[in-house]
Amino acid sequence: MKLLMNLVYILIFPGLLFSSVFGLWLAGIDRKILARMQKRVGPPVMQPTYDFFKLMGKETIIPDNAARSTFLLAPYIGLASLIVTVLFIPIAGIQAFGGVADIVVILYLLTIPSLAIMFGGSASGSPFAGVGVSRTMVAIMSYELPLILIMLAVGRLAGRGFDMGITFSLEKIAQYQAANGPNLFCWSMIPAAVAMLFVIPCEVGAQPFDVGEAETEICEGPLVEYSGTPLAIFKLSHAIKMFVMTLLFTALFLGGISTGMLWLDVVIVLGICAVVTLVCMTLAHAITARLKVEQMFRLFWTVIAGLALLSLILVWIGI
Amino acid sequence: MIQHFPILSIMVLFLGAFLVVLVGRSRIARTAVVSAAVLTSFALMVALIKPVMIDGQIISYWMGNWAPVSGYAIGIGIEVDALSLFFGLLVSLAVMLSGFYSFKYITQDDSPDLFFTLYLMLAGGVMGIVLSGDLFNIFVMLEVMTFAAVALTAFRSWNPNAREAAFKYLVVGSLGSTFVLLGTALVYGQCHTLNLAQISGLLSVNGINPTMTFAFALLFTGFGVKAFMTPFHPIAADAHAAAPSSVSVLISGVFTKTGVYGIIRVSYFLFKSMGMSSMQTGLVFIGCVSMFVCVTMALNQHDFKRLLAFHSISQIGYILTSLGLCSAIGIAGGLYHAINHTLFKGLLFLTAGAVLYATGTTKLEKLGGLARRMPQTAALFMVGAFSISGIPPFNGFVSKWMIYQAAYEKAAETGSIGYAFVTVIAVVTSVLTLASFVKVGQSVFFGELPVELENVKETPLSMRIPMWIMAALCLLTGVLPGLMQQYIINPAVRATLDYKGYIDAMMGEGYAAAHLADTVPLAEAKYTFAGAWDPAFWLVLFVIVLLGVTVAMMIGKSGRGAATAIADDKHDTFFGGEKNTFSQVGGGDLFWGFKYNFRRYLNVMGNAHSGVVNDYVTWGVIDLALIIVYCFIFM
Amino acid sequence: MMLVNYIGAVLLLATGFYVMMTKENIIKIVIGMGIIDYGLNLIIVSIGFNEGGTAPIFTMSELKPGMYFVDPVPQALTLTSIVIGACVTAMALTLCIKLYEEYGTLNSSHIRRLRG
Amino acid sequence: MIKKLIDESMAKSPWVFHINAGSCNGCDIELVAVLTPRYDAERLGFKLAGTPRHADIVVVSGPVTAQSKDRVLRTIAQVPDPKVIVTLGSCPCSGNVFKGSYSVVGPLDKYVPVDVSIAGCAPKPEAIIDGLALAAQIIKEKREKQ
Repeated sequence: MKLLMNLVYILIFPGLLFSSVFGLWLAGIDRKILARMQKRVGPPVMQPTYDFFKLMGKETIIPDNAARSTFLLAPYIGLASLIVTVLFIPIAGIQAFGGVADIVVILYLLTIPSLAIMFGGSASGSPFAGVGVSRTMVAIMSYELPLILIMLAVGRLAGRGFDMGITFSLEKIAQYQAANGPNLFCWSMIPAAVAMLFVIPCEVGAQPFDVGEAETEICEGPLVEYSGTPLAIFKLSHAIKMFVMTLLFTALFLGGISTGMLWLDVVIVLGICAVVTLVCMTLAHAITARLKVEQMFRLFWTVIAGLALLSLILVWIGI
Repeated sequence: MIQHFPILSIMVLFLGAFLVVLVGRSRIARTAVVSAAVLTSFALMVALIKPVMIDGQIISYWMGNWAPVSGYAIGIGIEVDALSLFFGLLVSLAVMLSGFYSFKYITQDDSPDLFFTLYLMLAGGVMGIVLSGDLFNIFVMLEVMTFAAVALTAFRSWNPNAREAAFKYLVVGSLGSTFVLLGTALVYGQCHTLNLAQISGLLSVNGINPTMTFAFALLFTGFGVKAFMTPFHPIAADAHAAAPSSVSVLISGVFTKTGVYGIIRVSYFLFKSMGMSSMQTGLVFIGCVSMFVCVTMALNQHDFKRLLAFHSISQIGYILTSLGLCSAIGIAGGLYHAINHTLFKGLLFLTAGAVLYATGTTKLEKLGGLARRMPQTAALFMVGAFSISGIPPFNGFVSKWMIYQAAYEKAAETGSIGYAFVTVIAVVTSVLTLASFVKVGQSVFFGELPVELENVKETPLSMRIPMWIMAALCLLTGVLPGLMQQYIINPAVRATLDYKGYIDAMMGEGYAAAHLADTVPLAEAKYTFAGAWDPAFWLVLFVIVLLGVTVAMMIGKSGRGAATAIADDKHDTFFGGEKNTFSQVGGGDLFWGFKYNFRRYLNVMGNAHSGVVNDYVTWGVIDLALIIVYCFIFM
Repeated sequence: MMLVNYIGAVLLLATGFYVMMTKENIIKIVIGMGIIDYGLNLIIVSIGFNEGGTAPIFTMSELKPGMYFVDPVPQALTLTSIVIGACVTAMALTLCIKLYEEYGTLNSSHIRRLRG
Repeated sequence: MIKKLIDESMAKSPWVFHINAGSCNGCDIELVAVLTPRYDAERLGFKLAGTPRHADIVVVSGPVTAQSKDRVLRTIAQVPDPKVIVTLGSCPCSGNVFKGSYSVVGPLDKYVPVDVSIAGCAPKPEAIIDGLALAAQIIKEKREKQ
């Protein structure tokens, strides 16, 4: 029975099926609302789904100077680690594998999809991919500093509620929020939340931080040689990443909202995810142009890390 | 019977060293002697796991049966507690695997018999240090080890950099030995004994006077030189890059560990200075500086092995930091990282050696696309790279995670936000580590294959087997942290924090109680994780998900769009429509966005590593002076 | 009496460090290393010296409390240290010769291929 | 079922890779105009792809010049199957005013089978959208035949 339950968790909710569907839907409304912001009709909400299935039906070309096994294996590893990440983040109290969740684990799990893109691109042997790999790595370096500061701040805030002083456990963070209200309504957390809103598009690789996959400059960077099913999986991973990152935002800052009805809670969480996507990705995409890679790095290590640091200091002195 | 094992495991290496000179001309005899020596040494260490690690026995052995007379140690003692055995196991494992690798690897050089003599001398010296219970004996073994390492650095006569690296190494290394000897002399002047156990007892009775503060600073800095902590790191980079790869494994995985071992013994056991928060801050500071400076230096390198060398010290920085935290979980994380560092850094150096063996160069600019010619080496490199960057489920993740948690718990415990920044620096260093291995992956194993390397072949099987063993150990230590902690780490942590048994075993029952009565324990040898982490579970989950994803994707494929790789226009790399010409992106061209923002810092650091040996000596002396001043103010 | 020894030793050490830090000729650096060794040996021997003590030649049974003799251990240490020092010097000079063959100079500021 | 889904999706998500084979830029501007808010081809799922590996439809504009011929053909070869080739404007289908020039080796259908030709100098955006929609249907048919 437990095994069956676990399989349901892994394959259906909140694992593979649910996160794929919801992630693609999130990507769809992102495109739709972006179009509406630009006074266009825009593609149907199902568009990313169509794209995904279309790519599944295309031929897979492996360039002759690619390292075959890495090239083909990378997308699957990236997708699998994203799904595992979803299983660790609590959704309205439902945590598929509770007790194993830990923000450091999630921090490292989140780098694996990017690593998969980098090593896959690098294995394709294209110079465009080489440039893309370099830029993607700089993007990871950029957001990692603010992200760890944010996580430490949240860990301290929630940990103080328990006797340990700090906590790294998402479960504990969720419990703390259930008891004391969402973290976002705590003054000291607001800078961290703002910083997190910048980290999300950078991690996902969305405008204005999509330096690694800039299709107009470097032909989609690491993805340049991918076609067919592997590309479809990368596109799916991209969509799921949006879901994971917004879900992480919800878990860190807006958790613990409870109405008593489970399905309503889930819907609220998903709604929050959609709103966060709108704010930090669609709106940003509509009003900004792509940053240069060194500007992005500077922005993250000064302004955004500064915001997160402010939050950490405020938490530390107990505001 | 069992108390003879430690001395045997040292002597068998030295014996092998002398035998190799006699019979080493023939390849078979050489292989047999060296294998026998390293295997015996390793087997003896493994045989000690049960009594020492699990039963908690402490083995003491007086050379020539010179037992203490009326409470004074006069002979040379060999003593093995869990901490010594921990390092002994590490050393003998690395020596064994790297030795097997060398049999084939060293055939490119002349006089392999002399190589193995020096190799076994180095190994014996290191074993001598970690198992010895006598301060002067440690110094002698330190010198044996340093000389063997210097000679091995200069061994590759065809490498133009080898002699220069060896000379710098000798000068700065002997500086370190000088510090250790002076410290030993001062300790002897105070305590009139050289036995570690007795010194520890007497020092806590006599208290720390200014001479002893001075001696502490000297010993600390001396062992710091052996661990290549920050101001001494340039020589490490030179030496690693010039030495044959199997020796680099020893220098980075084993030689530096003696420095770490020395620092643990000096500051936890002899002087018990780690209880002071100022000393903790000092060691953590040194660790953080080592970590960050070396990782940024590594990002700037153009040579595979030199890059690995800088990373080696960066990882030593992690170990020093976590030891400086002086909490049980910190020490556990540090020791765990010590094992992991030996394994993954050994693996990476061996892959670098394989690349050198196959292509004849380690310059990042001249390599590329080797994954198509050496697929196994590329896979092994990726295991090593993921381990060192702490990607789960490999071993680096577990130890780094323990270190983050230790640092942050320390911050919560002391209320000082500074330790929170230690966590931040550690995480950022980890990311930069990942970055430089992405750079190596892109420049060496992926990208395009230069025309000159078309005929490169995979390395021979005898070189791949040790690498696969190391890779398997990287995964195993990452997946089974529970077992590792129970049988290896926790006994060593307990031995670090509770040294009374060590003193009693050496000086007779009741000596510790009489001398250490009023010593407060440094920390409690218990720890819990703030979260839970079960890598085996995670791995299973990951595999299930991976299978599920693959199956789901395969359903839609239904035989169409078969994956093919043929050399024609269609399967050529997209090049904006042009015919594909060789254009490898790699080496120094990567991470421009990072380098541009850090350009001033990187310029300053690049100029500071001037390559002039006088500068390095000056840094060393200034560092010693600073440490002395710090100790006098805060100790 | 012993103070002179210690002062001398510290002077030797300081001279050695000074030479190693400032002299660019690598032979001089090796000499500096030698001078440091001498200073160290002087310190160790001085630590063991008891003025007016007898030579430490006894069997275990002849030892009695209150006997006054020179501590033998530091002398043994000094011997070892001298041997090691000689080895260091020999090895360093070998490397100097090899470096001279390769670079054609003994100036340490020109022997810096490995930098940055 | 998945096969049907894939076949249906083929027509709904055509990604376009645009090659300029010596065009005067007139058609190129019109192609971009198709993606602007006024005409908004994205509602049919059109997207400009950055690399031929991602594309379903190759749009070639300009009379194929001697210099560009090899590049155009190589790029077309690099598009994964099923693919549709569309000529944009009069130049690639007839040579237009450049016909007979020493440097023009077109039209394109001498070298590769062209599926849709959108004529006009330059064609109106409405015509381009119509042509691309036709191409999307053709790609679905190709997929079903495969």
